[in-house]
Amino acid sequence: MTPPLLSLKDLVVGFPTRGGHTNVIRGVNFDLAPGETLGMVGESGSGKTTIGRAILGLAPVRGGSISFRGRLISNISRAERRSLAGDIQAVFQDPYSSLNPAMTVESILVEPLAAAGVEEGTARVRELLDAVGLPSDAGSRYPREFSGGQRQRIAIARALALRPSVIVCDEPTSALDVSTQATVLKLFRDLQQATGVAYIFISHDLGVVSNISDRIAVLYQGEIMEIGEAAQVTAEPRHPYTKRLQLAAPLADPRKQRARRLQRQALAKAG
Amino acid sequence: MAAHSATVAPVAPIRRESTLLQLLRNRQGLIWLSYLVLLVAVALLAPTLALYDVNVTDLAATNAKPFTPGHPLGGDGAGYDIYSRLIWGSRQTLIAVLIVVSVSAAIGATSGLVAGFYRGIFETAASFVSDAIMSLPGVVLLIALYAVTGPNLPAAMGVFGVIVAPTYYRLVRSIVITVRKELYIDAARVSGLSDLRIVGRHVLWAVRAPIIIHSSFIMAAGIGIESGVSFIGLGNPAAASWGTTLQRSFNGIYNNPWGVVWPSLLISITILAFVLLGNVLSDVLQSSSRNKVLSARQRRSVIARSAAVIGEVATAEPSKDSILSIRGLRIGYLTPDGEVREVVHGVDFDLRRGEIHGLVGESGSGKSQIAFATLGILPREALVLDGSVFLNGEDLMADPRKMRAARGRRIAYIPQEPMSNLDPSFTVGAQLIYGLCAVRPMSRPEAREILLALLQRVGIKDPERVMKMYPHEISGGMAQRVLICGAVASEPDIIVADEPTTALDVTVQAEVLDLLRELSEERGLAMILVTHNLGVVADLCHTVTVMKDGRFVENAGVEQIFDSPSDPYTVELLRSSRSVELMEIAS
Amino acid sequence: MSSLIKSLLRSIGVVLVVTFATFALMYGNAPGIAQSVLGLSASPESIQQKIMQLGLDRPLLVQYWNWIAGVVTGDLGRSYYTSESVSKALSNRVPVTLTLVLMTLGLTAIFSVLLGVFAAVKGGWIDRVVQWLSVLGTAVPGYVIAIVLVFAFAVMWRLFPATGYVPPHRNLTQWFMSLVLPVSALLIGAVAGVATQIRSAMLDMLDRDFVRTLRARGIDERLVLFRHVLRNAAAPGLTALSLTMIALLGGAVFIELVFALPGMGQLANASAQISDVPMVMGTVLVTIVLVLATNLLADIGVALLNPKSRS
Amino acid sequence: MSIGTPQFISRLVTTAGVTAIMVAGSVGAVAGKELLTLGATLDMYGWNPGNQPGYQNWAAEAVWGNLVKCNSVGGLEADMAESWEVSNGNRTFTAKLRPDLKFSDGSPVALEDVKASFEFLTTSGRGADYEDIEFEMPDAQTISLSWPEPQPILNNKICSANILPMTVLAAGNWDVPIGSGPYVLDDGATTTGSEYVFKKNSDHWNASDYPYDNLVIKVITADGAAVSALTTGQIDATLVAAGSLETVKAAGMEVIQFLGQTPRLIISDRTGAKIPALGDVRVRQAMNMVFDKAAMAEHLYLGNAEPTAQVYRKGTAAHIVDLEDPYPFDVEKARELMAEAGFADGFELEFPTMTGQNFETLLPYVRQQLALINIRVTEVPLSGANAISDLLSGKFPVVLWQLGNDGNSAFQIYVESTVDGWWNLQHVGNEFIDGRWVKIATASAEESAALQQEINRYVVDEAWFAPFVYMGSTYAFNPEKVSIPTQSDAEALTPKLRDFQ
Repeated sequence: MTPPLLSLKDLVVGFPTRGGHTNVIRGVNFDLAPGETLGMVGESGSGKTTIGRAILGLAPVRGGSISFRGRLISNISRAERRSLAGDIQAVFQDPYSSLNPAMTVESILVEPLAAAGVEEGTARVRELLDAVGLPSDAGSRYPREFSGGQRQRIAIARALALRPSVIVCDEPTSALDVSTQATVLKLFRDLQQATGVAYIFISHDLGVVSNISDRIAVLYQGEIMEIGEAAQVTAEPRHPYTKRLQLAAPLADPRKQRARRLQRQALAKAG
Repeated sequence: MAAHSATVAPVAPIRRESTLLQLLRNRQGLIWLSYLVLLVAVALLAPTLALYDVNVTDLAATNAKPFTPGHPLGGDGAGYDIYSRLIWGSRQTLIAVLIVVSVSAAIGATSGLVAGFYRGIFETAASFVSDAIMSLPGVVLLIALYAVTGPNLPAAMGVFGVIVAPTYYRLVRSIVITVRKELYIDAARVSGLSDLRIVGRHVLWAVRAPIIIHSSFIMAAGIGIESGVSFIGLGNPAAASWGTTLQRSFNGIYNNPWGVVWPSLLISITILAFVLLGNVLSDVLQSSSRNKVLSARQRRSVIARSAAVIGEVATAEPSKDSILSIRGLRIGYLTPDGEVREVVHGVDFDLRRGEIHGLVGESGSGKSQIAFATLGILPREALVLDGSVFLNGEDLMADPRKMRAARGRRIAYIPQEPMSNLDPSFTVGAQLIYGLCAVRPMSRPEAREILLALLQRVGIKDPERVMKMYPHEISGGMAQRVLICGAVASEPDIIVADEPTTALDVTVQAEVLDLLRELSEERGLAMILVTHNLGVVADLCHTVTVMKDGRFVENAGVEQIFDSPSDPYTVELLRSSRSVELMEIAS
Repeated sequence: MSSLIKSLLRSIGVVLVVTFATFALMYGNAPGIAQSVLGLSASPESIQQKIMQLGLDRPLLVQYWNWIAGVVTGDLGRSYYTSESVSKALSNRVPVTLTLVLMTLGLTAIFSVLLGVFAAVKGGWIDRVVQWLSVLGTAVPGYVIAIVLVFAFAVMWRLFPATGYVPPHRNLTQWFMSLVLPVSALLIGAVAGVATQIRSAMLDMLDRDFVRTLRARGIDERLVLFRHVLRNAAAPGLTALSLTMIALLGGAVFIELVFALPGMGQLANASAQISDVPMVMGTVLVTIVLVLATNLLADIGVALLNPKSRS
Repeated sequence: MSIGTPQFISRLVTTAGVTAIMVAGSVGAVAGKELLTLGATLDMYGWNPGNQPGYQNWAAEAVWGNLVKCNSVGGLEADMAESWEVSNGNRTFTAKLRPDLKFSDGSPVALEDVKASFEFLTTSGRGADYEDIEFEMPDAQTISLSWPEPQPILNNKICSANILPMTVLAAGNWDVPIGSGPYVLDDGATTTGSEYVFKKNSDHWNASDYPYDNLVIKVITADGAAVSALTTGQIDATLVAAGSLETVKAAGMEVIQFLGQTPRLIISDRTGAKIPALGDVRVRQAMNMVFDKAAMAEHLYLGNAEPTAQVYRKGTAAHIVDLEDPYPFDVEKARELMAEAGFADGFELEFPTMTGQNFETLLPYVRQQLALINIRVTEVPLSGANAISDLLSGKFPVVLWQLGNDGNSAFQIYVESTVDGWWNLQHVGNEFIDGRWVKIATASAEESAALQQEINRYVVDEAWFAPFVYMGSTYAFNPEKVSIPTQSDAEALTPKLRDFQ
């Protein structure tokens, strides 16, 4: 077995509140292998986004550890964190607020390159635009000239710029229309095939997560209920919460959905 | 964004002009900018423009009336030429304004930037100082300062700059705090940018426009205070300024009443120029805060204009067996250029008693607009260009009184975002009881009884307690149940539900869908269900209409749509939707 | 409750910082002050004697401490020049300024709400008129408005007295008449500012989802407006009013000078010009306390209006 | 009290600087002799008896009595003393108090109170004038005050002392005035800073000379306001600005034109210590020749002024009736003089200014004219606590000021020209002046007048000043309400309270 790329041990994340701290992540453990996609699914308040932010160094780790290739990266200095930019990247939920509206696409893409002192610049920008399926003249335009799906492609291109080994994707498709969502998910898969990048893919939608993940972790109130192979978690959930989650997701087929609904109602009555 | 399709904002046309160009394109902007440029030119060219040197007096011109030869605006009590003194005075005015604006912006904006970006102890300290300065009686302080430094305009203006610096501090700090939460700042962090670069590239950009706008108002205030300070005698009597000119003329007002007119006008117009320029700037640089409501006359003329373009459309009769019929509905919005952008292009729609009708489409398809139009609650800037909404054969669109009578009584509404749809200032019980009494004549205790039962029915365990709670104290799922309760309490025939489960977690969504189905069956409620989620449609609806770009592309029974969609767009939607669906579950 | 105590402590901190800063600013110049007090013909010996008598020879901190100790026991000291007790002088002046400011504030509240609500709801030409009035009101300085008012109503048409102040206990009508023009001069700018804020708060609230839902529920438009929209716009309105109150305290200085009202602003100006430190400190103290009390009241008011801060 | 200009005092007391325009408060005055309502253009100075300017201070006249009062030309009139005598070569003043005088708190006036009142003044601004006095009280009604040296301005010193009970003086509480004047303050009806209300003291020895039962003093600082208040009957009399003369006359008011001031350059650096050029009399004379005094009187003072070549008021002992202006307006001549003296290139001067001193009218012209002989003037505004000490410090070689011309011209000589005078800014002694000053101290009236005129001629010849005009205040009153048959003010600024009939 290959050594894990990313390893979370007993992770605790908390935020200061009036008169103390509230821990929103309470002892989370998992490993991420190179080239793997780990889906993280949960409802609002489950802490899925916080885990992603903790990995990115944007949320305070109060206990446990996060290590990248064996190196401890929780609670490191800003300067050290900057050196990780080439390894760990992110795609955020809202493609409207994650791109600075005042910058051209090219300068958005060059920014991480410049910060890392990479020289290739414009050539790399064209390469990236090509990789995410945007026209090469997109570089001179502003984010507001693109649709939601196209913006998310720009955000993905930015994440790819430094050729990272992990990308934390925080609900990257939930702000998109269904048809766009499908194509963006396909892009994620294609890029993984091409570059071998690993994803931590965070979503509230079990369907979306199952579509892209190798493994899935189900979160509930800051703890992992269940973690396992995608097929197993979605098809044969072991934890009752996963089952509830799964049965609650409606199917785009009236007959099958009726069946699922009855199943769910039966489960609810039994529980 | 599918989740926020509720209001369709007109898409801003893509413009890449510089701010200056946009400013010049605006008539007001052009006028006031030219005025200020002129003013600067006057100050610079004072030696050429003034008729006399700054200290020249002419005893023969003491208290001269305006338009005296050689003294176009007259003379003051010492024989100064008022016109020349005002020209010379513009220099001091501009210098004063520059001092105020640079001191206050430098102190306020910098500290606001640091406080907002790093927060922590610096913010606490800076905010305390800012509050303290804001509590200072500014004018009194200037007066106290006068006692120490004497008439020293740069010092007074510098101190005034410090006094107004907190306005910059507050502005910049609050913007930076908001910007800091923007995802592009997180993205920049993740991209490995240093704080300095983040501030330089991202934060500064975000505060630039507000600072420029605010500076315009501060400059206006600066002129007011410079003249005011001179006017009450705290200025430098040795220098020519508008305020001292006003003071001199005012002292001699009985001898030459016209003397006060010129400095008063000049001061007022210049302040006006800065204020209006600030308004124009904020229109150009920020989304306008202008009231978008059209007057009845404007509305009529726009609709007439659009009707002329479309031509006469034959209005169909309402369908006989429908409880609700929509005919030829066209909805549009006025773009900033004064054009009408149509978002719903003449749709027909029928709803039978007890039917749950899904209205499906992606963002911007116009589905929510139809829902709002049915209830007559379109945003105030929306224009109903044409069409009818028939309730039992009566056209609600044609008669606002009938629409009001039907709304909330015959047709009820369930919104998308449960939390923002309850009035935060009233308890759940208060607004439910109040709302019910408003549409169904009954006493408050009666309404209370009905609502308690109904809350229980929609799945709220402890209705007595929930009634006493404020909206912010309950969860989203509970809030949606409260809203459903409010909608059905008036015993309507039709419910218009606009993405009622989109904001909810998937497990809550399932329960709410169950509730809606049960209520519809129990009460024979017809329902228009607006949604982007085909799974929700499959779960709840009897019939489905698919929308794209303001038009209906397909309309059929639910099984037909899912089994054999006829329109390629429907096919595409289904395919995308099913690609992310969970497979069958082995139980 | 604890937040109330916190803001009280904070306020006391502000009072100390500001009064000390003012005190330090005016400190020094002991011989100058003594000379000013005694007049042109003062001899060096009498100046020295005066310095000792006024305690001007003591270090800054000692003088400040004495002042603070006096304040705590309710003794604000006496004028260097007239030996008048500062509290007595203030008790004459403060009511004048407060009457002026509070009367303006009350009228501002009424007019701003009317204009702001009307402009936001009706739109069209009324909105434009209100906006133009606001711009003009903000642009034309109070003292210029005062001059215009005095000219038109006092000098030309002689409808109102242009100057002087009649205490209400002397003659109620004359008291009222003597305040008409000063209040008007202050009012125009204040209404201009607050009406705009109320207008935009109303517009903001009118765009809120819950307003649409209330309408959809069939509730009468007027009730939606007055019971819900106005109720929610009340908090920003209150904040705007409290800021206006502070601005009015400053603006009153100019207006008192133009209309020769024997208020606090005039006292502050006169005392500052001759470095009558106890008087200046008295006026500064009262002004800050008024400002802080306004802020505190506004905070409490906003908290009462906002159910979130109640729980 | 002193030779300073009234405005000078005013800016210490009121918010000077802004002159606003207003109409009156609307209390209707009752006709007849019930009520006298006077407008004051500045607030009074509080109730410290040692700190009372003479200018517009009817409040002080109302509440306090003096041993004797000074008249307009420095003579004495009876007050609390029914008779008096100056003896011992102007060293001793002996007064006989009226019987049965009472203070407003009911206590009888005793000689000890008089003594305490004079002793109290040693702590005041003029403390030096009252030091080393020996008091003698030969009987219960008689008190004599003796100075070790002859006192040339004895009258002024005696009549400046307000008489208060010694207990009040010892307590030092000035909240409510206690005195033996013709009126008593109605503290309850008074609003400090705005309106002072007095009731007649019917026990006053001279009650019949103060015909009004009530006296109200309204502080109306702005000229426009004062004018309107007068013309609309809110007040019976007030000072008005020269510019408002026609307005008040048109409204049927009568006007008394006081010429109590002589605006001038005070060229005090006559030894050339700071600016050598000023040590040359030709330069000082040249500075006298660049001003068109007639035009100044006509335009800057709107005709309410008379050109003059001397600083002493008409009718005073020092005034020379037939003095011809030795320095007529002649810029060419002035330039020649400057060139002769070797200062054709002129020099720099700093003029101290204060608000409320009418500099805004005077200075522009003065600066412009001095520039014609290359004397370049910069304005140095003074303010705050140090203003007066700066002004009097002697660091300004030339000062432009609107100085009063006292009815007691000896007093004016003392203040302006003797070595101790505070307007002799450099305090440089001069044999000619100081020698004559010693003689004046013990001289008879005629001898004194001759000596004073010699001094006058000397300072004109030596060009110690550059006087422009006689000017002063314009006092307007409503002839239907009051008459003002006499003028008692030594400073010639306003009528005194006893002048209102």
